[in-house]
Amino acid sequence: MITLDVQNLESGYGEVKVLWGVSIKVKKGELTTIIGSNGSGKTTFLKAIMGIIPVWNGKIIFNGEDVTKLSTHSKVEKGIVMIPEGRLIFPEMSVLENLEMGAYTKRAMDRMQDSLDLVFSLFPRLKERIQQKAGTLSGGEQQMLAVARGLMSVPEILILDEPSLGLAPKLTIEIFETIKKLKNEGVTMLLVEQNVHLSLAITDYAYVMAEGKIVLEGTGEELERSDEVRKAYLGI
Amino acid sequence: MILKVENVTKRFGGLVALNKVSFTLEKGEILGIIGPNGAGKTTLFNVICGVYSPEEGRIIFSDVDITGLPPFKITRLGIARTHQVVKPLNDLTVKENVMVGACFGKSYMGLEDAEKIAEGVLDTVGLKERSELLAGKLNVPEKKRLELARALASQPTLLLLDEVLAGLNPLEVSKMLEVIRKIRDNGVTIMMIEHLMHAIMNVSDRIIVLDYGAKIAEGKPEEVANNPKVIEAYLGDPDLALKLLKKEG
Amino acid sequence: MIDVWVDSIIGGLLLGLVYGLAAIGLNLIWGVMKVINLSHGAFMALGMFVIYLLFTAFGIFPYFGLVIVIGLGLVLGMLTYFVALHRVIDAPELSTLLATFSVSLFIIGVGTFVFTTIPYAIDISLGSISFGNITILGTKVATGLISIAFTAILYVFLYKTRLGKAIRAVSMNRVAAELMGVNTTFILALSFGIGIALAMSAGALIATIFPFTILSGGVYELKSFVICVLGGLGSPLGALVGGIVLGMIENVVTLQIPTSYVPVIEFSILVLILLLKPSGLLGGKV
Amino acid sequence: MKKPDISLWWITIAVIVLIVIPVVTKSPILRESVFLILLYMTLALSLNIILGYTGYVSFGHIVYYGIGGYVTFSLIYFYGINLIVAMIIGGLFAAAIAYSLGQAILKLRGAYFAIATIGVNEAVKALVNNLDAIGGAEGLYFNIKVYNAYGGAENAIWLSYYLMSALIIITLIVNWYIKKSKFGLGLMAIREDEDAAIILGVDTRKYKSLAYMLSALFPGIAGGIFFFKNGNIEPENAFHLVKSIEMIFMVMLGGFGTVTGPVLGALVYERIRGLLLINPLFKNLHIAISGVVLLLIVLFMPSGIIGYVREKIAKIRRYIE
Repeated sequence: MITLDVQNLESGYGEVKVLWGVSIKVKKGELTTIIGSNGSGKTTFLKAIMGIIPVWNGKIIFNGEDVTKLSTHSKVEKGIVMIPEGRLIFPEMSVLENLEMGAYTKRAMDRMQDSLDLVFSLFPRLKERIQQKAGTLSGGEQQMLAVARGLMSVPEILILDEPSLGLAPKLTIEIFETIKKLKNEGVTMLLVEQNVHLSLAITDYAYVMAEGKIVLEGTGEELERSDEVRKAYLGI
Repeated sequence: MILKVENVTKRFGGLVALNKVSFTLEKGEILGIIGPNGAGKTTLFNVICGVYSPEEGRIIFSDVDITGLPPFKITRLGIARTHQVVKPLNDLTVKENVMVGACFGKSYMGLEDAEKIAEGVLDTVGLKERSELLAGKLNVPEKKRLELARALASQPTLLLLDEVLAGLNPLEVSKMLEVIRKIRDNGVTIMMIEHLMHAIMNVSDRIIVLDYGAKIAEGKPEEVANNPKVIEAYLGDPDLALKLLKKEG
Repeated sequence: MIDVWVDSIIGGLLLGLVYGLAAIGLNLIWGVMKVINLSHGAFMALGMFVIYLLFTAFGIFPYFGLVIVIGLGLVLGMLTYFVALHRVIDAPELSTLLATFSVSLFIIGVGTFVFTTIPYAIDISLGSISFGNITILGTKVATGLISIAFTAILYVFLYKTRLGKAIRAVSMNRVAAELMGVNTTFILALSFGIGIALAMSAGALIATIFPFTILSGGVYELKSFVICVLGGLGSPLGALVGGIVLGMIENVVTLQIPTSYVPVIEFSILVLILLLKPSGLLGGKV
Repeated sequence: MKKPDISLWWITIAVIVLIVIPVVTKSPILRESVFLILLYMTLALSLNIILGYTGYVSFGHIVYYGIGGYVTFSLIYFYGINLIVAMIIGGLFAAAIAYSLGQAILKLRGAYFAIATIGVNEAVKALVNNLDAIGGAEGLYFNIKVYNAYGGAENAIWLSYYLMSALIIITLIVNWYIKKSKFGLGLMAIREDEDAAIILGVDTRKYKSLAYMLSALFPGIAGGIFFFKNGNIEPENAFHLVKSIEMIFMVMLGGFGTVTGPVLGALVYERIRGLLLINPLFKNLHIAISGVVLLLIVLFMPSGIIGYVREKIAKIRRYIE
């Protein structure tokens, strides 16, 4: 079953086109990854899916329903949840308040207690710091909070934008372990990453994006073995 | 020697963005700076240009200690740069943008000379037809070229390029590389930050690798490319990936 | 002699609380929307006249009339947001400054047309409290207490309720809040509505203790700027403290120097703090 | 130095034509209304230097008009100094204050700068209110004999008119030369992106201070002429914050950052205001209507009349700037 089906998406900023007809599919319960170099349009693509920037052309079908024109908050209400690049936690709020904000929608609020239990079992460290101001957490902890906050929204699909950005290797591994755990729990995910090896190692299916287009796709293993990915990234 | 960076450290709050970075740059060289996101590359540029002053260390440019000088003075000494996130002067025309560079750069020339220089430079970067357009109307690759033109127009002796290749297609990349070589052949020393590895390996004489604010490698492109530390910093440790796979089965 | 000082300090405190209430609205709007609301004074004047009309035409006692003033402020504020601000909320600050100023012109213009610029006053008495040689008017005590109560209610709202937390979230990061499913457009409108409701109720309270004209709001708006800068732009609690400081300056400093120098001191403080410590003496965030 | 081009010629000639009309018709009514238009044009063009070219929203800019007015008025009132000398001293004094104040407040950006300038205006107004030596809150009134030195009141009024005419022409030409100079290019670079400008080598601090100083000079002189003609000066009039906003309104209406925009904006604004005041229906509502018009401009025509035309017809861009 297809959770998210993006067809021929075109978008950009002002008069400048960045996405030239991008199509991807995310299957329910699977982890789908988009890799690509800086400036290839990955983040723009996610912003367009979420409705943060307008879609010029193409369609976004979510669970069989056309959600292309919906506002960002309505998409969240439907269960399309994104953890943005750079985390964007609420620094002056406590950890608990951040999590409560995650459960802002009516749908999520009804299940807040269950969500909190899940989140604290995944991230026991957050439970210890529940009253601490989020801005005072370490970079790694903030990233965990961002993931936890996303889970609080009870996502039908969880979209992660470069969760390992700026994290030390050890923390990067932790984040990927978490993603793997979530996958085993059956969470449908769309991951955008620069860390090729780690993401290909855990993904079910992957797309390679370049210059606003999908240039390559396949299972994680297929792409891991592919010389083209290596070339696109290292040129050696 | 045109530039000497000595033990430079820059902190933001608790975060060490640059950690005792030292290197030198010879006249006429192209030096590539690589490293993962957040490694401190752009901070290094900002420290050289005077946007930030470092907590420790010194920067010597053409025998002048420029540590802590305001950016406009450093520009007039002959350092020009481009920005990773382009900063076009949107409501001025493309030509006027480049004229700002010419007027206030190393030669500090008048408007009429600046106009001539601007026309020449715009031709070099292939924006001649766009001269009279408002800069805000350019697309991203064009804005990148505008950044380059503006920096060139100031007639620098040292040029800092921050990801000028990002977002260009392969044909445009090879054109841009030609332009960069041409600039070097005209006697300008170049430092460039780049993610496109094949391009930077191709064009640089020497490469410095930053990771978590520290210099982890330095050398000829092929040496650096085969350095396991570099591969790890870039791709993540392949062993770690395997470990993750095995652990969770 | 000591009585004079005590009298002035108590008077300054009570006055400062009302000033603080006026400034809180301004600060909330700045904190959440990054808009300097130049219609604040006009809405304060509107509050004065609404409470006056409620009292004189319908015989509604001013403190009960406040409920109506708040409701009206909320509606008018949200309406103003959609009419005048929504389109330019992301434009450079000149646009929002002028947009709110044009709203001010409109209100003052219509107000002058209807009420002219002659002074009005609300004649109520709550008696007075005396101890020793010190006498404090009941109306002043009431305005002070109501100001504290409103501030407390605002705090409970911002920190304990779902909507209040959404307002704080929007003030920290609008995109992130939208990604949590918050309708940020509505939250911006609501914040402006609350800010205006606070401005109008502060105006209404001031009307119970001082005479006023349609132009009176301007004076209090400028005072609110000083207060906000004192307490830190964007910090509601800072505004209350800033208000008290200003009330004290007005009532206590004038024991030593002529009253007419008060504005000189106030605006010099404004400029100096902006230059030396733009985050305000108390410097906090929402 | 750049040669004047068509954009300067036509607007200068248009202003001169406007100036000549009352002279030819000898109509005092026309003279009064043109005097006001010329004053507005001077104020709008001056503000344009800091607001339009440099991008700093000086909200309390009227303070320099008031300062210049007070200095000029006092010099004549107390020392009997000639108007022309007095007004130049007044203008220079305003410019000097702006320069030194600019060193400090131009560090602030955006809304913070705007509030600081309001604070400066209010602080100065309050201070003057307290300076009994120059009349305090009541202000100063000329004895009618003051005008005898200028050949009587009627001649003095005509002199004021000619001085204001000369001032607007100078302001206009200076404005144009700034826009077309290297200095102007540096200012516009600051307006578009101050951080980029400083990296490109613009000494932003010096340039901003100079621009701010120049933008205070002409209002200072204009204030001197106006209050001389007025025969009376008081703080409420000299430092009227609403006038500050009227200045911004005129620049916005015409199109900021252009030379012709503020001139046109001032003309249109004065005419609209005049019409509203004449019409009995609108007379009492003119403030409210101004508010609506201002809002409509901000929301739907943010680049002003000139900006709007420029966008629609790109070809005539260089003729109308």
